[in-house]
Order: sequence, then structure tokens, then C-alpha cells
Amino acid sequence: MSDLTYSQVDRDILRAMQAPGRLYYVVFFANLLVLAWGIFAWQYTIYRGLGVWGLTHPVMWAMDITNFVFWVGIAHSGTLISAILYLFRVRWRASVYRTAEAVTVFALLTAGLFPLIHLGRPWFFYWLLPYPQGGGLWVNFRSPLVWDVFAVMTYMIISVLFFFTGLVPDVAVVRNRTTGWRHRFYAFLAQGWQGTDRQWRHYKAAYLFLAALATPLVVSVHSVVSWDFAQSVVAGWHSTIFAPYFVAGAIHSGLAMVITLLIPLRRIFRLDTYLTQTHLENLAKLIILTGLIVGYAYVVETYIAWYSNNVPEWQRFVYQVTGEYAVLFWIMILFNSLVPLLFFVKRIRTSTPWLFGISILINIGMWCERFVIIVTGLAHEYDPYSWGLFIPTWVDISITLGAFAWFFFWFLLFAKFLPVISIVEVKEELPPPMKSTGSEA
Amino acid sequence: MARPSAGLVGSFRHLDSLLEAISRLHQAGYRDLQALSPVPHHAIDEALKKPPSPVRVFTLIGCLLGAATGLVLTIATSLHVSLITGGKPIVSIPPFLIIVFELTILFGGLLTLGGMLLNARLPLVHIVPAYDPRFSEDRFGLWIRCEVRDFDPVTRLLESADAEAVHRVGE
Amino acid sequence: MPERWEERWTLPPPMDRGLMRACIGLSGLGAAILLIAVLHDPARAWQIYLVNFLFWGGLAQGAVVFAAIYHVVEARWGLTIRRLAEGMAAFLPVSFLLFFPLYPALDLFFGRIQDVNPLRGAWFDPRFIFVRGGLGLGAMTVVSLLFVYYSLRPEVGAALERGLRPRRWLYGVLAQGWQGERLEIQRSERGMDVLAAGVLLAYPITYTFMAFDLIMALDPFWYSSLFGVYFFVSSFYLGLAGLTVVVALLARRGLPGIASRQLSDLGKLVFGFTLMYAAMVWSQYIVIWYGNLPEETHFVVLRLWEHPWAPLSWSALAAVVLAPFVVFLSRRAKENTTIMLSIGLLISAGLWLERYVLVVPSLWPGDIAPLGWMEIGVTAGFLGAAGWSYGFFFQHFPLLPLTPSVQAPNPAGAHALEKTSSSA
Amino acid sequence: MEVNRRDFLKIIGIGGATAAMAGCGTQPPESLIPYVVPPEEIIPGEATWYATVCRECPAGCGMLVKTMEGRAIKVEGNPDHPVNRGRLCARGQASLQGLYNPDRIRQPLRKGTDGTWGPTSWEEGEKVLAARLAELKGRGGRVALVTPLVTGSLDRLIDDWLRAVGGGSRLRYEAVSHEPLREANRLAFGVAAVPFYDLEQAELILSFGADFLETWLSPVEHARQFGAMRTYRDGRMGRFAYIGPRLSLTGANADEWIAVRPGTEGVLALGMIHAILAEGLATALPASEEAAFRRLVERWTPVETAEQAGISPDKVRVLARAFARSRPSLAVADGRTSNGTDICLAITLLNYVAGNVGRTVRFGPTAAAGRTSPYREMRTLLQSMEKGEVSLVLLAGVNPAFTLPEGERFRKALEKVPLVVSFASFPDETAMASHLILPDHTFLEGWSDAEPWDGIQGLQQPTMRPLYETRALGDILLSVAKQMGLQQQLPWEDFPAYLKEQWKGLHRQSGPAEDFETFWARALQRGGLFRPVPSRPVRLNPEVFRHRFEAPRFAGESEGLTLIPYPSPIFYDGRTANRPWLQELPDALTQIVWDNWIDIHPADAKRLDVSEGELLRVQSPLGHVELPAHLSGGVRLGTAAVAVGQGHSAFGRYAEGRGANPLPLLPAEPETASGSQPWIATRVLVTRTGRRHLLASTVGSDRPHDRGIIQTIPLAEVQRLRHPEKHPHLLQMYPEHPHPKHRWGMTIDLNACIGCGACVTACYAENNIPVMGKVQVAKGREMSWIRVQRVDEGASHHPEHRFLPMLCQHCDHAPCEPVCPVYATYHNPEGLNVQVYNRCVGTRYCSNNCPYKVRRFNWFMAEWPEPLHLQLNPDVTVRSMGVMEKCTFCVQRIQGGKLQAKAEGRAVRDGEIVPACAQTCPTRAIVFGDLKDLDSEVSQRSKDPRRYRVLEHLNTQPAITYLKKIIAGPVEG
Repeated sequence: MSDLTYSQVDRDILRAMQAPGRLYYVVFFANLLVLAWGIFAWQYTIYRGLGVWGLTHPVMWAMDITNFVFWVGIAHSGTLISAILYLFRVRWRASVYRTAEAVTVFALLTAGLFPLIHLGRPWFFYWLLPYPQGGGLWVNFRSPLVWDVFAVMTYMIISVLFFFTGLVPDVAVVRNRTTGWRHRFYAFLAQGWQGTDRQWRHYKAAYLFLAALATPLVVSVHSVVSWDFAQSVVAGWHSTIFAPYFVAGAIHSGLAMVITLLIPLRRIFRLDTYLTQTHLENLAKLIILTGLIVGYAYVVETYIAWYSNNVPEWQRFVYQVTGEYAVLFWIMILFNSLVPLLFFVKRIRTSTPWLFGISILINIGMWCERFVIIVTGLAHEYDPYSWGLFIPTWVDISITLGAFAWFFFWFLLFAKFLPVISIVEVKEELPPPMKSTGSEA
Repeated sequence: MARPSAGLVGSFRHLDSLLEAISRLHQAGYRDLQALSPVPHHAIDEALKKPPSPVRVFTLIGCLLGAATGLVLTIATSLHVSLITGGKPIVSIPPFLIIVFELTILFGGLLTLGGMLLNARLPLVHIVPAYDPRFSEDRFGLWIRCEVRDFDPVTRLLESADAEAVHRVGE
Repeated sequence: MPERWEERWTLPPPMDRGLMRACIGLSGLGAAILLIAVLHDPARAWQIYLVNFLFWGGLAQGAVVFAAIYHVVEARWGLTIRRLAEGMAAFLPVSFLLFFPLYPALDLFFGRIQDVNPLRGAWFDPRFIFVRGGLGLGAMTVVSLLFVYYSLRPEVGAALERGLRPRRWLYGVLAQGWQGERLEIQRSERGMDVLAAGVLLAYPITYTFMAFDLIMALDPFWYSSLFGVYFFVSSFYLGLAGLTVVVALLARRGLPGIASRQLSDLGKLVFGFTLMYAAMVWSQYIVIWYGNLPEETHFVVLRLWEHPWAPLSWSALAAVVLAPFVVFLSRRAKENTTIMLSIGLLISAGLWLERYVLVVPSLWPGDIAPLGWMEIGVTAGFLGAAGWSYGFFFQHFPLLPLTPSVQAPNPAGAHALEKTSSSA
Repeated sequence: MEVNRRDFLKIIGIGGATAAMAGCGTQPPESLIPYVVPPEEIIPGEATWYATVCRECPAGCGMLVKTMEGRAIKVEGNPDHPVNRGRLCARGQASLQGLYNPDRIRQPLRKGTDGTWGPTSWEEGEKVLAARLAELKGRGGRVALVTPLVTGSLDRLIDDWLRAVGGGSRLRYEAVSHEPLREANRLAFGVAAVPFYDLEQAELILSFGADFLETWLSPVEHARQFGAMRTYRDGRMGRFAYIGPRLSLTGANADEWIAVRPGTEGVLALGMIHAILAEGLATALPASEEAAFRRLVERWTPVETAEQAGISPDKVRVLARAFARSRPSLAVADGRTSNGTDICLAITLLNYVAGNVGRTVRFGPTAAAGRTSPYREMRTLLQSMEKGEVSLVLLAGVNPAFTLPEGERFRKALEKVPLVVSFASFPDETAMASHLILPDHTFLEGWSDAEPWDGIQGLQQPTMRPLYETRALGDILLSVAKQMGLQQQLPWEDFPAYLKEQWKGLHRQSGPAEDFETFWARALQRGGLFRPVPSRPVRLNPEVFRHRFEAPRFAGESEGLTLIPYPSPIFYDGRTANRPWLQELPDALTQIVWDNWIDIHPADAKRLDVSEGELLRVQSPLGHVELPAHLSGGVRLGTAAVAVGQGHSAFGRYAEGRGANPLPLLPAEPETASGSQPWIATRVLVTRTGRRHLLASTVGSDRPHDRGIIQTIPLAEVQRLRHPEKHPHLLQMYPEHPHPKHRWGMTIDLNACIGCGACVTACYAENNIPVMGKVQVAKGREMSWIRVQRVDEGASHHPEHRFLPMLCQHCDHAPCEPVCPVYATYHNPEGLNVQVYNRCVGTRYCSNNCPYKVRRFNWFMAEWPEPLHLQLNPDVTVRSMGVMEKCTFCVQRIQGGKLQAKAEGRAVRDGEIVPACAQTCPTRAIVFGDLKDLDSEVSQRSKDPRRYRVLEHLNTQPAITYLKKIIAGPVEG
């Protein structure tokens, strides 16, 4: 990679933005169909009532909230890679962070829908926002759901800012090479960027501080999400380890998603020089870490369920392991904490097919994890008389698929309209052209 | 003195040539320089002797502002509504701190961006004449605002630091 | 940083003989006081012994874990600091041995939990705790020592080759099958890779169970699933704090390889873990506060709101979280050795108090916090033991490691490093 | 048949408009005197209460009807009425859904020659009837008039009328009847009557298959007595053992269940007499009789008895000893086998031997239940109809086509009758088989009176103007008579006039202390005339010693299971199966809704390889039905039980096509002695169909799972109880918050709760709770705000049921409140956990975080098919789709009570504010009040040492205190 020149970098990365081929259109419109179906399912829900979902008494949250947590989780890896690794001066982040950040933004766009979708009366969603309401009412700041509103909103705003800030110098490059409406579009995004020393100085400073702010933020967001459950008294939900456990889980799933997306991206746009095997390998190493943390959490949860001598706690655990949803539980154990251990083997973490396969398994596993936590906790609550089951209906499933389609809809647009790798940061990683050392650009 | 509108732009293949040019111009007493580069480099900043960015101050103010807002918002509204839920105190500080935290970050982020735009004079409607698309690709540019009479000496200085080309702008 | 390795031995050891003697004396005194205390008031004696056992063991282990992490992430910013951290491993075998005197106290500690839930009785049978504790700590100690051993081996061998350093008996043992410097450096790098991973895997497990068995179980009703994480994070934080103290002290003596940048990097790390520690405390507090379930709240309320523990807890929090957070917000503070030193000491003291407040209220029925000659004596004893073991290490081993080979792997690395440090 | 019903619905559709009109603000007739001070006119938004009588079963409970804007919206028991003292059962509570049933017959209907139904006018209809009667007049005996057990004035009018129109056979037919009891008493004492059983006084009750808490005689009355008898007082409480092959709800409330073979209850009683005499415990018995008794029962030595009854000899001796030693004791019986009379007789004698006759068994008052026509007469009518000897059949309020074992045959027989006139209010099986339907009022719309016990005249008055073009039976009869020119025999121009005439008679008897109008007004206000009746002494009839006791006979192969059909506690004999509230009310023992099923013993199920919910073919010599299996240890091995009441082929949308009716499986022979219909009379072969059937139940798991939700305490330990231990270490995160004025609270005594479910239905009625239907309930989406949880703590072959009414606990630290993002639920200053419907956005977090799982979510938009919507309580919001709801402690009543007190410038009185559930609870298990008022009953009760709070360890601090159920253990001798 170090034998690249600046202009070569420009050419390679911008190549990805040329007019798309047939495959792209096929995928895009197929995806659009799924999205439409999902939207229909949602409208049907609004029209008939939540009864068309599999929800019941006592399981009043299931796939809706599962999807919410899942997508918020996906978002996290983006910020990890773009902000945290930036602070830790990890060099290899340069070529992956743009895509990771895009994943963050789009995942949040998806996650943000579910608090809305899951409401019994979605047309009143704005009652959850902090503004003086009828009769001098405000939102209840003691409610974890309000924390959610603040956390997710903040997260969304900050990541969008971060995303576009990072884009500005790159877009300037694109601007210079386009004409017509494209030119105007990128010119707008570029905000008149020219790379004067003044611009760069303040830009770098701002970027650093945004990163510094995003880091605690990302930790807080999934902590808050975890507290939607931990603050309750539900056995299996009320657990102090949830915050770090969810954060790790979030990053775990996010990294997997990034790998899942990078591999085809790299293949299709022929970016192997930039997205090298080492990049993926490093991501895989991170996955080992998060996988271990998640595994640790599983073990500790189990130990405490036993240690606490708390009957509902323990019975719920037994139910989770043996009950109707046991399969999902074991999938979660297998895919989230055991399968990733394969990455200890260098041959596996350096082989693209393995990486791709395992990353998808982790995505599945993490979705199951959220489902298992939410549903088994509620299904076997304190009053055995009111135990119940959640059985998904076609609507539940359609909305879930629709959410994926919604995510890919944005991602597909991104892949064609914005540089999927940061031009500037890649250049920064190259040794600057020096007459003295004879290195050229 | 009134800032001269016209100026010269030298473009360089190499970073060190640029730095060279900067230091020579400085010695020659030209202060009003601006570098244009495809990538940031602290060497450039050091050469130009620019002060560190004040954006950090904006960030700090933003954070404090956010924290204050969070505290006021949560406490005031809760007192205003003043309904007991779950036997928790009307002013339940622990939950409120979470809101405070989020707003701290939010405002901090917003002001950071604001600070950057303000200081970097962005967004810019008109591209400065000195700008050349190659400065976003693989060339380094140096823009010297100076009186027309200084054009020749400056041009010479630039070329001595082997600038690829020297253009006149802003006439 | 001195390239020619001979110079490594010309540096003075961090502790002179006088200080060493003082430490040995101190530990002896401590042992004596402990003995008296046990005869006089065993409950009180053993609880403070436990506090110190957790504190000093955690300190040493935390520092070694730091060294391991430093190696795993291939950090390059302060080799000297890594070696100073490795030095703390010297206390680990001592700490391991100090676990066993606890045996007679175990019944004292776990009598209640056995009564509360007979089902769990077997798990908290003193003998069983003793065995699993011993095994866990043993394994942890061995892995840590091996890691340090691989880090030392090259210079030990090199020293022998050049006939430097008289203590052949020790070096002889350590340099078994020496194969020449180049090769050894590579071997030790590989060995450290594996063992660092070993340390990092063993640490959370061992320390989680230490937290559950030796602190949580002292209160038969209370439980918190995050407590294990909280404890090993706080021990690591403690390790960093201890390290900061040492580094700051040596920096004032002008130890090469410790410039203001190393200091400020270390400062950032400490700052980061201040936040981390706070997050761990908060994550437990908010959940317990909200749930308001008696079986959880009583533990927290007793410590935060009830006489006599409240003042202790709050001052601990102030020292461990508030002070470093505020101070380290400033960039310059992180480069000032005096500030670093005092913050390091403050955090360490705070964490000692934290351990004290975690352990004692569960065991001590009285309504006055027991802080007197027993406590001071026993603590002093541990301080001494930690002191002389650390001193011992640096009397024999150089302050600057030979591995990894000092020159950075590629210029781009150095380049990147400069770049970001300038922007930071 | 099918065709007809569809046309029917069409016609009902036509009637719709009228109904709507009738609903809105109809003024009740002036002559009505409300229960409280008569208002000048209806004040909008203010309730007017009318006293009347419940006619859902023959028990004749007194009822108060709350009307607003001229619509009846809630019924409650009449506190002044001696039968039920202000309480009602679920069936009574649901009577409103009879009144507002969307499937009611809304005007006279006539079946055309092509067998399709068409509307007709009253004039037309009555003309047809009058003409028919006229032409039959003098040809004698070709008219048959079948009514249920009608008492009081209407009963007399019917007789007079029948005589006047030329005579004919008159039947008072009740499917759930007590002829064996009456016959037994005739044999024993020469008194053909059903005596008064004083459960309250008894120290020990033995029920030989008498389900007195459900359907036997006067359930609400018995429940009240039972509750009182079971009250714990200084170390003791009344004991109760249940004897019979099936563990009924009544049995579930017993200390002990002795599962004897079907039909051997009498044997056990005789065996007990044997043992009592043998141990010389029959102290009250004159020597002469004692000898005779010895001779009578010598065969039934404990060993022999035990052998026949299938229990252990010791059990016989123990029971005998206990029964004789407890003074007084009481044995009650229900003879539903072929030897029913013998059983009742044996038990009567047992009572006599133990000296209970005259104490807990009193002749005076005697029950109207003793005046039913035996089933045998229905059979005779059936046969003569088939022979074509009957030319006119009048059917009023009976459904023999459903309740007779030969229902189908009865329907066919009706076809042989030239004219069948039905006065039915609903399109039931019998009405559909008639030619002309002249719909009667429901009892809430018409005048009448009822005399369940002699001396107790309940007065029934209309509570609102009739919804539809219906006419009271009495009026019809009189106007028909008029058309036949019978004025001189029947001079009254309408039934109310006749009724008043009758009451003038009562007025004379009661002595002219006051003029009739005042007397009448007082009667209307109080709900009737209640006079004590002296109990007549009776002497044992020596004939009885020559009585030969018979063994029960069963049709069907011996290897089959003995079928035990029993009247459903919810649907009685099926007459209330079209009430959606009752269909949605979980059966107490199985918690199944909207269905019926066959109870099979797990061991039998194993043998037959049958699993829960599998559809079974139940085959008797007389036919077969298909029923889903429910495995239950609540039936004796070798028996199978099915509830009667479901399986209607007609009777409206809510009743039709649910489960099957087991009665057609039964042999039709009447019991020889009493002429009653034996229900437990056949064995059935049960075979698998391989098909499965969804049994919708509201229960998740009915085992305790060590959660300590339903707590019990041995009788012996109650005395030793001090205040329950506080939480070992209660250090809380934040201080308690005060309740300045009131703190509404509730106590529920689990020792008194019999699990009848009256509270549930009362809550549905009061709070506009929607009915979800079987499919939704199966998904766990029932909307009940209060539920009676049942836990089975016994072994799988010998269940021990415990009941616990669960409703919102209105916690001080309610976990549901803080999690709501929009303050839709919070804790109000009076301690109520308030739910603000129009603020709720439906995040459902509150429900997830409610450990008691008492919150209900509106999954869909609730619907009330017209005219059911007329019943909605205007004081309670109807919740819209997507919001959460739950028990409010009937906040509308609390507000009302407080306003009342304020208006009268006084503090709220203890007991004047009562939520619907507490109000109707037959055993007063539920008590509501202000915990800040230390003298209030609720405060007193919540200090009871038996007190506990559900899930106390969660520190939710509920406002509801439960009192542990006392476990007395098996009866000891």
C-alpha cells in the first residue's frame, strides 16, 4: 500500500462511484420490494392494532424491541472504529472507518424507527419528546424510555455530524471531478473546501474533539438501551452487568456487520489494495475480544442466577436454557461466544469465506441474544399464573425484514454516491512526497 | 496596512519544497502566506507558525452549556409536573444525570462543529482564486498576497524552492 | 533512549539499600502487629488483613496486566514504563503466599452465607474456597511471572555473555539454554505474545471470582452481577495508579525514556480508567437505585448513607473519581510530575479505602469504623512487603527492556505516532 | 332448522333500529318506585336504583338495578333481601347481558308454512292463540303449558288462566331439580318438601355431591353461610368434607375430598349411621328408634361400606365419629343417580341420627325448589305429544329441546302438535321448534314476584321500559283471555293489576298497620316482603325402616367410564350460555373459557392413550358426542365428568356451536322413586378421534413454583401467629411518601374466597371491560381487571385447589409507574395507581414491569354489538385501541362516595365506598376501605396476623393485604 501515489488513491477510490452495473440495479429494486412489503405490514399494524403481532400478556415486547436493540448495537462498531480507534491512534482504521461510520448512521436510521413502530398509538409519538405539553405536562425524566430518546437522538446527531465532517475533504475531491447536478451536489456537501492550512487546522481539531465526545457517548448509548431492561424488576432483566455486557455485545454485532459488508464491497469495487486482508484480520481480532466479553457475561449471569438464591431468577434461567426458546439460546451461545473463538486460528481469520460466514453467524446470534433476553424474561415472570408465550406472526416477520431492507436501501445509495474509503486519511497514511527522500506523489 | 487583493500562487510537487518556500518567504519578510494541501500536515502548521486551534474552547463551553441545560430541564420540569411515580422522589437526581450526560455530549458536539465552521470560515460560497483542483489531489500550493511590485522577487523565491509553477491571481 | 545496552546497568536502581531495609523492617513490624491483633481481636485483625491482601495483590497484578496489554497492542510509547510495571510482578509470589494465612478466618467470613442458604453451603465451605482460591491465584501468579521472565530473559543472557552482574545463581537459572541475543529476542517476543494473552485471559476470571468469593459473599444476601468486572477494572486502575507513582518519582530523578510525552500518555490512560471505573460504579448504582429491591439496596445504602461508613465511602469516591477527573482535564497537569505523583497517591489511597468499605461493613457489627493501630500496623506490613519485593526486582534487573528491539518497525509508524501526538 | 335461524338473524337485524331508539333515554313508567328516594324525574348523569328479583335461577336472590338515563347499567344484590344479603353470583351479574343480548327476539314471530320465520303483530299472534284455545275449549286436556319453576302471583295466574281457558296439563319444569330430596323427606318425615339447611350453624358439613356453592338450591345464600361458618374464631373454624366421585368447585373448598364410587354416597351415609350407633354416639336418638336403625343399617358395617364406596373402613369410622361429635353437624345431599332418592334418604337419616333435624335441617322455611314437576311428567307429555293427544303446547322460559335427554325426540314430537306457542326471549332450540313466538320481557323489564322460600316474597319491578316489542307473559295470558271473553273469570286488565291484587292479600295477612299504598311502596323499595317462618317439628315416619336401599344402575358397558354430567356453575342448565361475560369467565377449576370438555383422570387417560386437548368420541348406548379431553385428578378413577350448559345448536351467536351437550347420552328412564331425571346414569366408551381441539385457558402454569404467591397456614399454627416477620434488612434508596387524606386499600381473605368468579363478572359489568373471544384469550389477551388465580398444590392424582383474586395492587412503590415516559400512570395522593388512558401512548413498559401482571393492553378496537353498548357505564371511559388499562379500585365509585360525603358535609363513612368486586363477593372475602382510618374494617383486617403481601420481597408495598388460607387438613374423629 505504501507504494501508492496520491493521485492513484483518488482514481482507485473514485472508481467505485462510476455508474452502477446491472447487478446493482437488480439488488437495489429487489431490496426496494422487501422494503415496500415491510411498510405495508407496518401500516396494517397501525390500522388494525398491535393485536396483529404475536405480542401478548405477559410478553408485551418481542421482535419490535429486539430489532431496536439489534440495530442500535450494529451502529456501535462504526463509532468504535472511527472514534475510539482514532483516539488510540490505530493506523489501520483509515481504510475501513468510512464504511463503518456509514453503517452507524444507517443502522441508527433503522433503529430509530422501532420506538415509533412499537407504540400502541404511534400517532402520538411526539409526546415522548421534551416540550411543554397540554396541561403543563412534560415527559417523565425518570423513565428509561425517555433516556433512550435522548441517548439515541444525541447519538444520531453526533454520528451524522461526524460522518459528514469526515466527508468534507473527500467530497471536495469528488466535486473537482464531477459536472452538472452531481457537481452541485458535491459542491454543496464540500461546503467550499480547499484544504487551506487554516481549514485543516480547525478541521483536525474539531475532528479530534468530536471523536473524544463520541467515545463516551457510544458507551452511554448502549448502556442506556440496556437499562431499558436492567432498570425493571423483571427477573433476568434486572442485572447490573447489563450496561457493559450490552455495549460489548453491540460492538460484537457491529463488527460482524462491518465485515459482512466490507467483504462484498472490497470484492465488487476491487479495493483489495486498500481493504487488505490485515484490515479484516484486525477486525476479526477485535471480534475475538468482544466475543470473549460477551461469553464472560453469559457465564457470570448464569453464576449469579445460581448464586443469588433467588427463585424466579434461577427458574427463569432454567427456562431460558430448556424452555420453548431454548434453541435460540443455544444458537446465541454457539454463534456469539464459541464460533468467534475460531478466529484464534490465523488460517481462519485470514480466509475471506470463513470471515464472511462467521460474521453472518454472529449477526444471527446477536439478534437471537436480544430476543432471548427480552422474551424469556417476560414469558416467565413472577406470577406463574400469567406465564405466556410469544409466537411471531407474519406481520412481526415482515416488519423485521423491512427494517433490513431499509438499512440496505441507504447503504446501497451510499456505496454509489460517496467515497466508501476515506481518500484523505489513506493519503495521510502514505509517506508524504519528499524531495529529500525522493518519495513521489 | 490594507491587505493586498492580488497575489501569487506557487504549486509544489513535494512537501519539503513547500516548507522550504515558506521558510524562505518568512525570512524575506512575507507574512501573509496560506498553504493549500491535499492532506493536513503538522509540519506545515509549524512552518507557518500558526497558533493552535481555539475549537477546544467551543467544545468546553458546549459541554458546560449542555450540562447546565440538562440539570435545569430535568429538575424544573419534574418540580413543575410534580407527580410521584414508583415512590421515587420528585427530584430523582440519578436518572436526571443520564439526561445531563447526553445533553453535555450533544451540545459539546454541536458547538465543536460550530467552532470549526466559524474558525475555518466555512461554508465558503466562492472558491478562492488561488485554489487549483490539484491541491486536493497531489500538489501543495502556497498563496502569497503581495503588492504587484513584489511579484518578481517572490516568484524568484518560489522557483528557487523549486515550485512547479507560479500563477498570478486576483488582478 | 540509550541504544547500547551496557548503559542499561549503569542506571541506579529505583530503591537504595536504606529504603530496602526500611521496607523489610516495616513488613516485619506488620507481621508482629498482625500476630498480636489476631490474639487480641481476630475478627478485626482478619478483616483488615483481607482488605490489604486484596489491595496490594490487586496493585501488583494490575500493573503486570498493564504490561501484558502494552505488549499485546504493540504499543511503543513507553518501554521503560512497561518494565517498571513488570517489576511489580515481584510481589505476586509474596501475595500468593499471603493468601494462605487467611484460612483460619474463612469460617469467620462465610459462616453467615452458609446459614442463609445451605444449598450454597458446599460452595462456601472454607476448604473449597481455600482450594479454588489457591489454584486460581497460583495459576495467575505463575502465568504473570512467566510473562515477565520472557521479557527479562534476553538481557539476563546478554548480561551473562558480557559477564556483567555478579548474581550468577539467579541469572544462571533464568538464562537456561541461552541461544544468543538475536534469537533470544525473537523467542522472548513470541513467548511474551502467548503469555500476555494468558495473563489477559486468566486475570478477569481469577479476579471475578476473587470479587465474588472474598467480597460479595461476605454479605450473604447481596449480589451484583457486575461486581466481578468492577473489581478487576478497579484493580487494574489501582495498578495504573501505583505505576503512575513510580513513574512520576523516577521521572523526577530524570530516568531516560520517560519524557513529558510518556507522562501525558500515562496520564491519559489513567484518565480513561477514571471514567471506566466511574462507569462501573455507576452501572451498578443506577440499576440498584432504580430497582430499590431490599436485597440489593441494603448493601449500597449501608455504605453510602449509613453511619459510620458514609464519610469513608464518599471520600474514597472523591479521591478515586472526582480528583483525577477534574485534574486530568487539563493537558499540562498530565506532564507535571508533582501533580502526577500526588494524583497517583490519591487514587491509591482512595482505592485502599474503597477496599476497606467494601469488606469491613459486611463483617463489622460495631457502629464505629475500626481504624486504629491494628489497621495501620497490618497495612504498613503489606506496604513493606510490597516495597522490598519491588526493590528486590530492580536490584537485579535493568530498568530498560531489550525486547522488543527498540527501533520502531517502520517509519510510517513513528510518523503516525508523531502526527497524532501533535494533534492531541 | 339452519335456514330458519339465518332468517331469524335477518329479522333481528330489522329490529335493530327500534332497539337503538329504545335505548336512548327512555323514561321508566311513573309507577316504578326506586330503591332510594324517588326522583321527580330522571336526572342525567345520576343513577336511580330499583329493587327487584334475580330470575336467572330459581334461588330468587334480591337485586338492585342501577339505571342511568333510563337504562339498566349494573345489577347488585339487595342488602335487605334475606336470601343473598346484597351479594350476587356471576350469573346474576351477567343478567344484564340477557336484557341487552343482541340475539334477543325483538317482536312476535310466526313460522310460515314453508318453515321460515316472519314477523307478525301482537294482535295477530294473540288472535291465533286465542282462536286455537277457543276451538279446543271444552275438548279438555289437549293443552299443555310448560313453565320453569314459577312462584308467587304469576304462578297462580297461570293456574287460574289455564283453568279458565278450559284446563290442560301444567308443568313446572326445571332441569336442575331436587325431586329426590323432596321424596326422601316425604319418606322420612311424611313432608314432601325441601327443608332449610342452615350451613352457618354447622360445625361440620358433609356434602354428599351437593354443590351448594354453585348450583344446589340457593348458591349465593349458601356461599354466604359457608363463608360465615368457615370464619376462623379462637382456634377453631367450621370443617367441611366433600364426598363424591367428582371434585366440584364446592369440593375444592372442602378440607377433604372423599372420592367415593358414583351412587354410593348413600351407602357411606348408612355406613356412618352404623358406625355412630356401634360407637354409641347417637345420644339424641330414642332407644326404640335406635334399635330400628341398627336393624336398618346392619348390613353396612364399615368394612362392607368401604368395600362398596371404594374407600378405607377407617375413613367411614372417622367421618362417623366426627359427624356425631360435632354439634351441630350437617349433611347435605344431591341425588343425581338412579338411586338418588335412596341417597337423599340415607343422608336425611344420617342427619336425623346425629340430631341435626330441627337444628341445621329445618322444615320452615321450606324451599320453592320442592314444588317442581318431576321430570317423569315431561316424559308423559312427550309421549302424549307423540301419540297426537296434544293440540296446543305453550312453552314459557323453558328449553326442553336442550335440557331433556331426549331433546331431539321432544323437538320431533312438537312437530306432531298442531300449534306450539313459545314465549321465549331468545331463539333457543325449543323456540325454534315452535310455530309462534310471543316474546316475553326479560325479568328486568317486567312485573312479577318470587317466593324462593315460604315467607320470602321478593317483588320484581321493571327497571326500564322494554327494549323491544315484547310483552309480559302475564299480560299476554290476560289479553288472550279477554279476547276469549273470559272477563268474569279473569277481570284484571293487566298483570300488574293482578299482582297488586295478590299483594293486597299479603297486606291483609301482615295486619293493616299501614294502608296498602304505603305497604306497597315500602315493599317496592325494600324489594319485597320478608317474614320469619316458624320451623315445624317433624317426626320420623316408622315406614322408613322398611325402606329397601338400592344400588345405582348404569347403562352402558361395564368397562366404560361412568359419565358425570353436572350443571355448570356458570351456565346453570344452559340458560345463561348466551352471555359473553359468562363465556369469557374462566371455569374456576380449569380456567378454560368459551368451551366445554370432558374431565378424564390422568391414569385413565394414560390407559386410553389420551392427551390434553385431544378431541374424544364419547359413546353411550344412546348416542355419542365429541368433546376435547381435559386431564384432571378431580374425577375418581373410572369416571369422566362433563359440564351441562354448552353445546347449543341454537341460542344466538355467543352460545352456538361451543362444545357439546352431554345430556343426550343419558338414558331417559326417570328415577322410580321421585320421578326425577338421573344424570349420573350411564357409562361411556371414550375413543380417540386423533383430532385436536384448542382449549383456551387463562392460566400459564397452575403450579406454585415456590413463588409464595398463594400462602397458606395450618389451622393449628394460626393461634401461634404473631405479626409476620419484617424484611430482614429493609434499607431503601429513598424515603416513603405520605398520603395526606386517604389511602385506599383492600384486604382479601383467602380463607373466605371460594373462587366463584362473581367479582370478575361484576368488574366486567362496572368497568366496561370488553370481551375478547376464545381465540384472543387463547393468546393470553383477556382483558379482565381482576382474575381469580387458581393454583393446584396437590398431587397430580389428588388436586388441592387454592384461589387468589389478583388485581392491581396499587403499590406505593409501583414498578409500573416510573418507567412510563409520559406520566400516563402515577401514584395519586390517595394511594391509587392511576392510569390516564388518553395520555397513554402504549409503550407497554408498565405491563412488562408489573410483577403482578394485572395490566391489560387494548390490542384492538373493542366492540359491543348493539344493543350491548347500552349497558356501558357512563361513569367509566371506554378505552381505545393501543392504550393500557387496569383495575382502578372503581375510582368512579370513590369519587361518587367522596362527593356524596362532601355534599352532606361529613367525612366518608367506612364501607360506603365499595368497588364492584368487593360489593358482590358472596363470602365477603374482599374488603375495601381507607387505611388512614384506623377503625375501618380494612385497617382492622390488614392487622390480622395471617396477613401477607404478594411478592413482598420486591418491596412494591401493595395496598392490598391478603390473609393466608387456613389449611385444616382431613376431618378427624
